[in-house]
Amino acid sequence: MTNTTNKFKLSRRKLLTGAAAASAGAAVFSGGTPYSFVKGAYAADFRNDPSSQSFIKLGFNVPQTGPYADEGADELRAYQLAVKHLNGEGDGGMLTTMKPSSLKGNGILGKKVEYVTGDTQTKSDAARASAKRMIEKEGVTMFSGGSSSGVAIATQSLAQEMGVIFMCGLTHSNDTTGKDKRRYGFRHFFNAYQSGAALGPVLKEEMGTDRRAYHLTADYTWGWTQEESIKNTTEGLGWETVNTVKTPVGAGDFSQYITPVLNSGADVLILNHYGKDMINSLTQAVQFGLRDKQVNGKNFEIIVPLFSRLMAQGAGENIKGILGTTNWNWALQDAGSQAFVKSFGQEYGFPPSQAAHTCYVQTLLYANACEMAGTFYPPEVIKALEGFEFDGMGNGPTEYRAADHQCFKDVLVVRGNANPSTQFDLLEIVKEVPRAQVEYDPAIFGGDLGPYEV
Amino acid sequence: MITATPRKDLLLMGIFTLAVLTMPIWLAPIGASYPDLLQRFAIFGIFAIGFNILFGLTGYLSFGHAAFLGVGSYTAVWSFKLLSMSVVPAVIFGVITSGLFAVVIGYISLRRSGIYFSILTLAFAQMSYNLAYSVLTPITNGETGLQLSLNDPRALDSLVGVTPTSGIPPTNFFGIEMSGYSGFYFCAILMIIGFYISMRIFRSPFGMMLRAVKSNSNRMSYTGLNMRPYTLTAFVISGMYAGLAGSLMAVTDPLAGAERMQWTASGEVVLMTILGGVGTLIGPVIGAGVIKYFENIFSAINENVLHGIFDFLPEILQDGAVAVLSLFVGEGWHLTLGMLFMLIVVFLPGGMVEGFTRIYSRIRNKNNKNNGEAGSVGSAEVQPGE
Amino acid sequence: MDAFVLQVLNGLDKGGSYALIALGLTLIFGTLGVVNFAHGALFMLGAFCAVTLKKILTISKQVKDESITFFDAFKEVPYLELWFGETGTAIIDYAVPLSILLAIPVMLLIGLAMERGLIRFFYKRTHAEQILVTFGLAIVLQEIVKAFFGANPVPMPPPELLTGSADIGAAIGLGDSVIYPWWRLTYLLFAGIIIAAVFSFLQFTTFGMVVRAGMQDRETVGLLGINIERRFTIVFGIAAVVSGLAGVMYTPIVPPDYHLGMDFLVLSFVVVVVGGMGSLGGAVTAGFLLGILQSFASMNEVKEILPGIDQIIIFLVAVVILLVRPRGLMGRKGVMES
Amino acid sequence: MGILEVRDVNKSFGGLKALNKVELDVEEGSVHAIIGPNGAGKSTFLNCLVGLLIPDSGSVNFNGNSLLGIKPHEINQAGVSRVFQTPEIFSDLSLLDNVVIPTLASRDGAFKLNGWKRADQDSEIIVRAEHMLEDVGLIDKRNMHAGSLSRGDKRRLELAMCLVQNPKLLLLDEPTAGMSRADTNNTIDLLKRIGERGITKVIIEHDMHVVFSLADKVSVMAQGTVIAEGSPEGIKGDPRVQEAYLGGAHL
Repeated sequence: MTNTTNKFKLSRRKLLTGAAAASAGAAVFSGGTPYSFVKGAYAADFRNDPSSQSFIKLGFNVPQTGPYADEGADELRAYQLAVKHLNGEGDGGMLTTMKPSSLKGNGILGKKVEYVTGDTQTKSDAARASAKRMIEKEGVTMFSGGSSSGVAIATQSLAQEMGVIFMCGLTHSNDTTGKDKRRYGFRHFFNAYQSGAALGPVLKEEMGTDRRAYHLTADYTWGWTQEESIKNTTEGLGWETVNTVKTPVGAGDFSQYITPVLNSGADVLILNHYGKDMINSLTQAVQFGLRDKQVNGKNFEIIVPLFSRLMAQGAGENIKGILGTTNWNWALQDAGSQAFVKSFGQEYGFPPSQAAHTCYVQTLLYANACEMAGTFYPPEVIKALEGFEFDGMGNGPTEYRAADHQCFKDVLVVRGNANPSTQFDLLEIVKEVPRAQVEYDPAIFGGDLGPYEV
Repeated sequence: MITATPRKDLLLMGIFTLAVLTMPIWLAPIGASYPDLLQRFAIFGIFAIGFNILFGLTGYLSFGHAAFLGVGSYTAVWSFKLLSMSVVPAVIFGVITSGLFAVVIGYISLRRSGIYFSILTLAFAQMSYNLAYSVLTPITNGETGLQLSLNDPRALDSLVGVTPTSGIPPTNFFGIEMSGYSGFYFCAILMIIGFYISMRIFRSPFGMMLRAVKSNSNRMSYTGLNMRPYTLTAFVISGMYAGLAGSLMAVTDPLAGAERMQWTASGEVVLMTILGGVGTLIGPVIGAGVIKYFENIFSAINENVLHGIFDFLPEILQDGAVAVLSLFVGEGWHLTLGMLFMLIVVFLPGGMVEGFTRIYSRIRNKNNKNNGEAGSVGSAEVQPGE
Repeated sequence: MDAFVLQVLNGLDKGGSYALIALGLTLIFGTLGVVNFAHGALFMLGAFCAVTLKKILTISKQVKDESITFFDAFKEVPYLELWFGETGTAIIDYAVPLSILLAIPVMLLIGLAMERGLIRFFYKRTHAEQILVTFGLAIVLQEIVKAFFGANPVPMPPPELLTGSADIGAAIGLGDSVIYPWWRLTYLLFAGIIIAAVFSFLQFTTFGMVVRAGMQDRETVGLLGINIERRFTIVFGIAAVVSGLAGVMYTPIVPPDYHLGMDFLVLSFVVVVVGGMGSLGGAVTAGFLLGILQSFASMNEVKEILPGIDQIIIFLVAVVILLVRPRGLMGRKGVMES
Repeated sequence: MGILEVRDVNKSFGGLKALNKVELDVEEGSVHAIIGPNGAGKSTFLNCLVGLLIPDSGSVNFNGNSLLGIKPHEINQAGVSRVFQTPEIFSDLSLLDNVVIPTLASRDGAFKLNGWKRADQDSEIIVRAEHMLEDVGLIDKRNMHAGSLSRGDKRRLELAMCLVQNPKLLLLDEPTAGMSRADTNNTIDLLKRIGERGITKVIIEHDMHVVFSLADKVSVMAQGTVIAEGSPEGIKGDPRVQEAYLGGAHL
């Protein structure tokens, strides 16, 4: 239940004189004990400090309603599995393969891991409300989750204000660790820039350097950053960009945007859509016979820069042969992936999605950072995560870059499987693009991480 | 129904004030006593009170009030960015801007009545939402939402020499930080004021005219009353309430997102009002509280929690109970909400307030001759069928 | 020119779907006077009739893939294919059109059950209460669907025969880029047939005449000793079937998910109101008008001049029409104005 | 010079000529009845007077000012009130509120933003309204929903709502239609009492008993035009009236 000592903890900013009186009034009204105003006695006093209790609470904030509810459910499964493994239950999953690892399987710093869940509804407001409940009411020391960039950025800035670490779930926009990066936010997932950089060489190999590309882009921030990243890559290959067209989010029927592609002279269609938009636009583009077309003497191609298993399931047959990138795939053969797929598969009866993977890894990474820092005090945990290099988590050698809190690792270029042997075999791996090819200078996106102490 | 008298109103006002200010205490047992949710209760209470002035009194059902909420939020955040982190200009500008929007949208929409009016307001709100999400991104920051940044000018603050030491400064009311409980009390006091104003309007000749619009607009014009300015005033007042609620959302959490303007957000305030009791003073506040409670608390109950609750049962029963109940909580909270809507409207057509009234009159019982009586406090008012 | 022709086709196609959804909604409005927020849910349920039939037809013999050890992965062969070979494959292939046969009785039953079980108690209630109860119902229905089918869209390919595109350009002497998917043409044809069927039913049958009279003046018809209530129940059933069929046929264009109904709800109300409350002709006209305008507003040439116009065109047109024509394109005085 | 002067008013609906060169003069303080068979255009004529319909041509002058083209509420503010054939009242509100609203309208005009004072503490208004309710015998039911009144009571309430405004001209559209004999007589008494206040009245009526009890002057309409005019006695014997009314039979 609610921990009363945390209830009245205000942020660590200096209180102005008026504040104390008013807050004291509040405390009297609410019948609480006002002693928690005496703070700052020692440096490591921070919000939701679990040191006085035998457990540590984590908050998992995922979409449970709305279009990404299935993705959210899969993320939640991964979190639950991670908690199990951290507490030393089950087969340990990636705890056994992570290198270097300070995790002992006895919780975090000896405290049993507990968790609370919440519904982001894939809306910034709802996500922040849910996160605030976790922080203010449930007393979580870290929270994680999300299935869209808008939500990730909104909750990440909340994390900074509240002084509670946020480990991003699925978010692909450059802004998350670029323009809107925060000291208290960390992203393991890859981003649009990396998608573009990884696709580049494969596109060159498969389609050559003389192509004319047409972009359909979801008309919001993530769509724009992806369009920009992919465009930079393809133009670098020598491709011409015929047109970039913004489409309303949730348009449902994209026919009015697809028909102009037919006589635009383009021979590649790039769909900067995600989720339902992508399922619909791809399904309809294929229906319009784009895949069967010959333009400029070449086969017309469609590219979906960001793939996910759920999108592949929703698009069905239409995904076959379509190129894209993904953060991780269950069919990877490295030890970490195998260990994770094994324990997830045995627990739930099917393989994990990339969203589940990133959420699982994020939870372990946070726990490990606490162990390394020897404290839950956020600034120390953040410092332990910054620049942390690790391996055995399914993506090869990986680094949490200190400058922008973005993970750098290999990126998978995948293709919709033409002849899936089972119901899970939807994507085949075309290439594991090495990390060196997707690295970039953090300065290109600007942004400011902000202070350690808040 | 009890006829309203100044004394009874004073009593109601007193009880309401006391109940709102002690919310942190009496909401604790049901797990709703934490600042963010309390703030939301107050903010959406204001939104619903204002909406009820339009819908409850005039019967004009606006499906676009979320637009004013959004405008209020954006204005407040811009005020924080450009002028000052003080909430005073933010709230004032938020209310004024949304009021101006309401004048324009109301002036056009009120040329039509009934469902045509509803669709006009819906259309305006959806246009605002769609544009805010996409082409207006320079003003609204689109999907991500408008946020504060360290480099904001904050002209007034720097004029008086306040410069942030580290990080983005907090929103404040003459130095009192507007997060946590102080934020709640700020919103709560504004809600109490808003409630009081609404009560004055309900009891005033103006409020009576608005009821007349709802009851019979024909008779109204043949009685020599010009309906348009009455409805427009009500529309603008309720738009300003929405703007106030919107700016308070930014005050307690300085971020403004476009989804606040979506039709579902407009629909939510309609549902709050109907759920609590259309045209009653207190109903909308209760409706807002119930819906926000479901959204924040029911959605957070997972199987783990359920197992904890039914710990005392033998394992088989426990699993059974958890399996059944988990359909209605956590990711199933929408289902519970949908069923609640249906149950309320089937069994308590006047909303939850009617339920309380029924219980109350059952307790008082015996003197049951009040059938045809109409109080000035709108009871379950029945609109003509068509 | 090619682009123009294509956008006209797109507009007609969209218009067809808008008109079909609005048709059922305006029937309910016009006859029963009920603001039905569960109408989108009927569309969605129709789509899931198709999903259900497909699931039934593809019940499969599962052969475990032994190479995967951590969980059960199956190679699936539908029993229909095992038993009937090519014929079985063909039946599965035609799952979407076949589900029309399933959707008609199922949607009729759902419609009748909804009207008898819930809606009829709300004829005399306020619009606000109608909205609350039907909105609640819509949420419950979609949550039930979500519980069975998940939140992710379900792919529903059209039959093999109708997957490709028709080369319209060659047929009418335009360039080779004027192609249009067979399924969308089918949908347009289908929409035309359904609209014609509903109109002729109301125009040429006695039942239809009574219903139309009831739409004009319910009391008078009631006074004639005709049991209008029972007929209205049937009208609700018909409206449910029309929306359901629209949903079935739409699945190959937009893979359905549980939220499909809500996505169409606002749009269908706008179409109905622009057309004029309770006017069937108005709903159809408005559907096609908005469809075509939306298509043209999305053209790059238009968007360059007016950025974002495709985002708001439908609502903008709605506002303009309602201001110029107070009761929509073909609305009558007095319907839904109190 | 009458308080109401109607000159050459024409109104057509499609091909149908509803009003044809209607002329009417109403003397100040008089009770002027308009009778005529169904479909004679009486109600259409009344609708033209209150702004519900706009005549195709002609003029309607009230106290020397034209009533054409101005809005219903402005016509009322000019001093014209109307009782409808089916009572138009505020069914959701109490009887007292029903009367308070027109009282406020006559004191405060077409629009006044009076949102702060309590309506029930405005003693001037309340006294006026209660007095009026007393006049029509409804004071005991002052807190009832107007919608739950009997038909006769609704008519009396509507009458009260018009009278409380002290109109200069009161238009009554079949004020006793569908009433029992006793109710009709009550209403006649009530209208006679009002007569003492000197309010000019135009009454459309079928019931000759009512007409002859109240009217100072009678106009007879048939097929959209005024065919005869005169004192009640004079009209009784007019053969044109009998022709129009009963196809020649005697009244």
